[in-house]
Amino acid sequence: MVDLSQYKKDFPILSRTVRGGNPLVYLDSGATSQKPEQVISAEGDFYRKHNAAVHRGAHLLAEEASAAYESARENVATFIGAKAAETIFTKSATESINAIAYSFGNSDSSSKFSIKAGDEIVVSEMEHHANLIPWQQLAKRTGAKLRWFEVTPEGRLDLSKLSDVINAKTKIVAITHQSNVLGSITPLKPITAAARAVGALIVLDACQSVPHFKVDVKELDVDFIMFSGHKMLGPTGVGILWGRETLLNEMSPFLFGGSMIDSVTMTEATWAQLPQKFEAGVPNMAQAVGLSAAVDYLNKVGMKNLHEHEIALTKQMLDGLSQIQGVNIIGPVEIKDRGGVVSFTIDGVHPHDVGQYLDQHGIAVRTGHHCAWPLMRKLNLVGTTRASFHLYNNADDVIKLLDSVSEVQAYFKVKI
Amino acid sequence: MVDLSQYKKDFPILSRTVRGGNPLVYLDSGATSQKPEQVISAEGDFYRKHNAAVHRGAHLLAEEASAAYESARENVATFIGAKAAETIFTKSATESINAIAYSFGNSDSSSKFSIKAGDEIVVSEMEHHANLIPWQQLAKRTGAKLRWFEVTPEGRLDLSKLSDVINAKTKIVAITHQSNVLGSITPLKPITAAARAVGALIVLDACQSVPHFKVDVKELDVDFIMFSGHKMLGPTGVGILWGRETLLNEMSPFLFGGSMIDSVTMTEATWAQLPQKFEAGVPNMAQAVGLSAAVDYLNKVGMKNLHEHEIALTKQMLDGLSQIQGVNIIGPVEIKDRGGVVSFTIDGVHPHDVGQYLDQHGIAVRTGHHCAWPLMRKLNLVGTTRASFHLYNNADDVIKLLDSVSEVQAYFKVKI
Amino acid sequence: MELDSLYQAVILDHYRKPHHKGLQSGFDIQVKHNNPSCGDEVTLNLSISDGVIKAISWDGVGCSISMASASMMSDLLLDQSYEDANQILAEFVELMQSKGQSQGNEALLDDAVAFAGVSKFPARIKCALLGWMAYKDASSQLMA
Amino acid sequence: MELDSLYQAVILDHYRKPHHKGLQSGFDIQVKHNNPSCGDEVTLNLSISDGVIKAISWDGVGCSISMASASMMSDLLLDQSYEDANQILAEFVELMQSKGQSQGNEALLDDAVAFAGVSKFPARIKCALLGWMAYKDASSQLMA
Ligand SMILES: Cc1ncc(COP(=O)(O)O)c(C=O)c1O
Ligand SMILES: Cc1ncc(COP(=O)(O)O)c(C=O)c1O
Repeated sequence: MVDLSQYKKDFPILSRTVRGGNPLVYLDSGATSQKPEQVISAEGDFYRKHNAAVHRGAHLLAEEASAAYESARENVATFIGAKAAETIFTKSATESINAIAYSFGNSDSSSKFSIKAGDEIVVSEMEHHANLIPWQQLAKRTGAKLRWFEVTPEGRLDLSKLSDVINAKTKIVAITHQSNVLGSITPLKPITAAARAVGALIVLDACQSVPHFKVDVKELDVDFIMFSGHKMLGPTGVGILWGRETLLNEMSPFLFGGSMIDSVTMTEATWAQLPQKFEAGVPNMAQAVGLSAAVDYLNKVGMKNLHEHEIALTKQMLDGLSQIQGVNIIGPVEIKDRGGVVSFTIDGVHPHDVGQYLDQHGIAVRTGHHCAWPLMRKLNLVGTTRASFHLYNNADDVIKLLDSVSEVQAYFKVKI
Repeated sequence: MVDLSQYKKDFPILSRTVRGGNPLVYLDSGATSQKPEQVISAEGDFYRKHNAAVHRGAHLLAEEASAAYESARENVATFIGAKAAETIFTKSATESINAIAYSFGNSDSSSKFSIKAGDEIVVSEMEHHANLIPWQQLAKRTGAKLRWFEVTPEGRLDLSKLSDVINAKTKIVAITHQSNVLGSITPLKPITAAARAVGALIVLDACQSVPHFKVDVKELDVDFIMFSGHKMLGPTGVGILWGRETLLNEMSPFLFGGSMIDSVTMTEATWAQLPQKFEAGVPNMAQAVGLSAAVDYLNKVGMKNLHEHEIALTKQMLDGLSQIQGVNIIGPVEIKDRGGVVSFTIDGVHPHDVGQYLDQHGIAVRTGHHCAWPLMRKLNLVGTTRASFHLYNNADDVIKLLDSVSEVQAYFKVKI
Repeated sequence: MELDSLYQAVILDHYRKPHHKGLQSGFDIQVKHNNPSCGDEVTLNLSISDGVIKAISWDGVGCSISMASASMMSDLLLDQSYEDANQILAEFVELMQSKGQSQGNEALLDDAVAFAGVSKFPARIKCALLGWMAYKDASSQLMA
Repeated sequence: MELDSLYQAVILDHYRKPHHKGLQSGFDIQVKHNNPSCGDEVTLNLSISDGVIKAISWDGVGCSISMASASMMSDLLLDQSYEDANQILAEFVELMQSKGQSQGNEALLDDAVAFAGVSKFPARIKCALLGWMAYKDASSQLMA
């Protein structure tokens, strides 16, 4: 395994102390990652040197800003194996998913993107609210029916009813690439095969995959993917919507305004070419530039190294937790098809109280339903405690968490 | 007039040189403003010290991030005389306007926000595309009719047909507070009175007003306003949607996902209280904090001082341009109800060529249709050259522009 | 440890053996409140007659703070007049907002002054208030 | 001055006295192209028969660069074979993308090598290409 310890010093926040004067052990990268100085200063430098409205000015700053913005797009596109024209800057994965759902809803009834009563939209029980509610609402607005894959007791997608769930009525299959609660990675092949067989379009929520392992849209055989910059060392306020060029060309845009037009009169407007068509208004330029710096950073570390590193930590965590009585791992215990997110519960202690105890010892985790409330209900849980990794974590962080979990039981006087 | 020259040094970009080795004379703040170091480092400090997903974590960083984000909201709300719960962070004014238009479109047919055939939506000929196309599209989706105020030859809103344009069928009046091309400030009183008389809701595009003079929503008597952070010394990637609490409470949300819910099952979701209801996903936290720093900065300068300063520069520019033969001011020549945006044309030279010449001399202006193409068509123009101010501009900038305009005529051998 | 000010023994006792937990029939009103950011839920049954809180029972899932708070609230409010209950509620809310500066009025809050420590943990204030907000909602609907 | 490399005398001449401007009737195809970021517009009428460009005329509004370029393009392409025209088009596009590194092939481009300077001003490349892209669109539709 490659040693990634040299990188931690690039993240200023990781040298601060937190509650109780403890050094910060940040195990909440599944919610948002920390940022290296390289990303922070890329954003700052844009403002200090090149800031201007892109694609609009005749002046040098506007040229420089446009070049910075478009080369950020190239860089992010290359990172996921995509073409620049297909790579749309949004504010977040949440916006990206809603954008696609609204674009479907905006389509003429004659278009192949139009959704109507009798159509079906497929999701899963492990979706994040961001990849569930937009589809619930689209179904509600159009009269389409929402269907879903269930989750097995081990925390995997239950594909046993695949041919029932994806059927001739299916128009959209919207599925997560990796569960933000269970850590399980979706086996895409059978799902995409079933969707292709019935002509359904495939939307992949890549929020928990793109930041952690190599994702190449050419290999995925899906139609749209979305992810957020802030979970991949990048700034807040920027996300990506990728879609196949042919589809994006045919689809209605989502936000209307400046820069996304070809021509405008008082009563009519026509749309610009990709990618501008999907980017209305003065864009989040500095954040796009920051995201590009994050991509540079990830490339420097190497996605393969990053993934191996996280898998090693995950294995250490799963092994350690398995050995503590009264602790239940929520999600697959096997490392196969599993990412660096480990949810668990402690008998007799509510996750929120677990989190509070850990926080007192400098360990930042997430507790609760993780924006996957239907999954919690399904698993009969009020919530979990979740530790999630990124490149700056190390074996010591895992040991600290494991030690503290044992102490939690003592502190709350749990009988084991 | 108060001397604002002390502030210019806070803007790092203003000390750089541009084309031809010339010092930068930035006269494109109508497109986007430059940022003081205080704003740039507020964003950076958030990442370096407090970054975490807001409203979601049990840990100290999440507490600090939430406090920073919510106090940014309080600060921006106070700046416009609003309540925090009514002050929604979006990515831009463009998103804010689309959000309201979609919320109307998402409403049940029984709700008072529902738009249908027979209803009318009112805009004006001087709208920016961002406050025109979303309404065109809403009209198209619902069968409502788009109506508009015309523009007088002097570049003012033509209210002579007020009682025809706003009538019993009018459901929404969406109007700009200040034209980004003409500089004219909309006389709101007659319009709001007419709209109130027929029960129409009033949407105010405050993109060009909030960054330049004191705007207090309590005094405006409108229902929604929107503006972008990047035009008011703040970061890119953040905007504001303000709406009356009672209306926002009743309206459907626009983006669906995490943090905006009250409860979620596989088939149903209910919404959180304001403002979360309208903020799906991990928000643009660092940008909200940066915008708050911009508000602090503007408060320190004083909006009254800023406005007086810009008016003085505008007057100097209008006077100077009036004295150059072959130059036409596009917009009111009177300073009354007029902001710091000056559009002009030069006989015989295309605006793009004017802009290029000015750029060669370090002067950054905007040329073209300024995302107000219908206005250009109406005025029979292919475009204008536009100079626009902010607090860091000074009388020298105006003189440089005026001198260069005369040189443009010589360079392109215009016969006067 | 700072944490001990949050998890006072009396709080953990109520968490383990909550009072008035389990919904009783024969109520005037039932309300359900939740905390969407963490998923905690409380359902509250309430009866008020002649301006006096005659019955209060609740059920729910949640952390030690939310459950213990609902438990102590029920103890405190049962048999109080609506006015006195409102005073107790106001005192508790004020204590929660005190950022660790107040000890709480023991005459009004009794054991619930143990929640003083919660006010230093902003993320937990909503937990401590969950049951109280349910009561506030239910009682103001009844007395409207 | 750097600017002089952009605004060569021959460009400004064509801008003031454009060739083939004014739409001629009797065309095989008409296309309209615009540059949405600045509002420049070109309408182009084109006739090709026996693989030769028999007629070309255009109208439009725009900056000196876009108008002069459409003017010189018309001069260059009229009476050329479709293949030769494509070669000229390709050469011009390459010149535009040369970032100031190329002088342009005068044998193919004639006076249009004056546009070499445009390639140093990224925001103006679209201007210079507007008419050419209209031609490309029109001719490839005709020859399809
Ligand atoms: C009057 C007006 N409205 C709307 C907008 C759109 O703002 P943004 O592009 O920041 O969303 C602008 C600026 O571009 C504007 O000047
Ligand atoms: C699987 C998954 N999908 C969607 C989202 C939404 O991302 P964001 O909140 O950045 O829009 C998240 C993270 O919050 C996630 O983990």
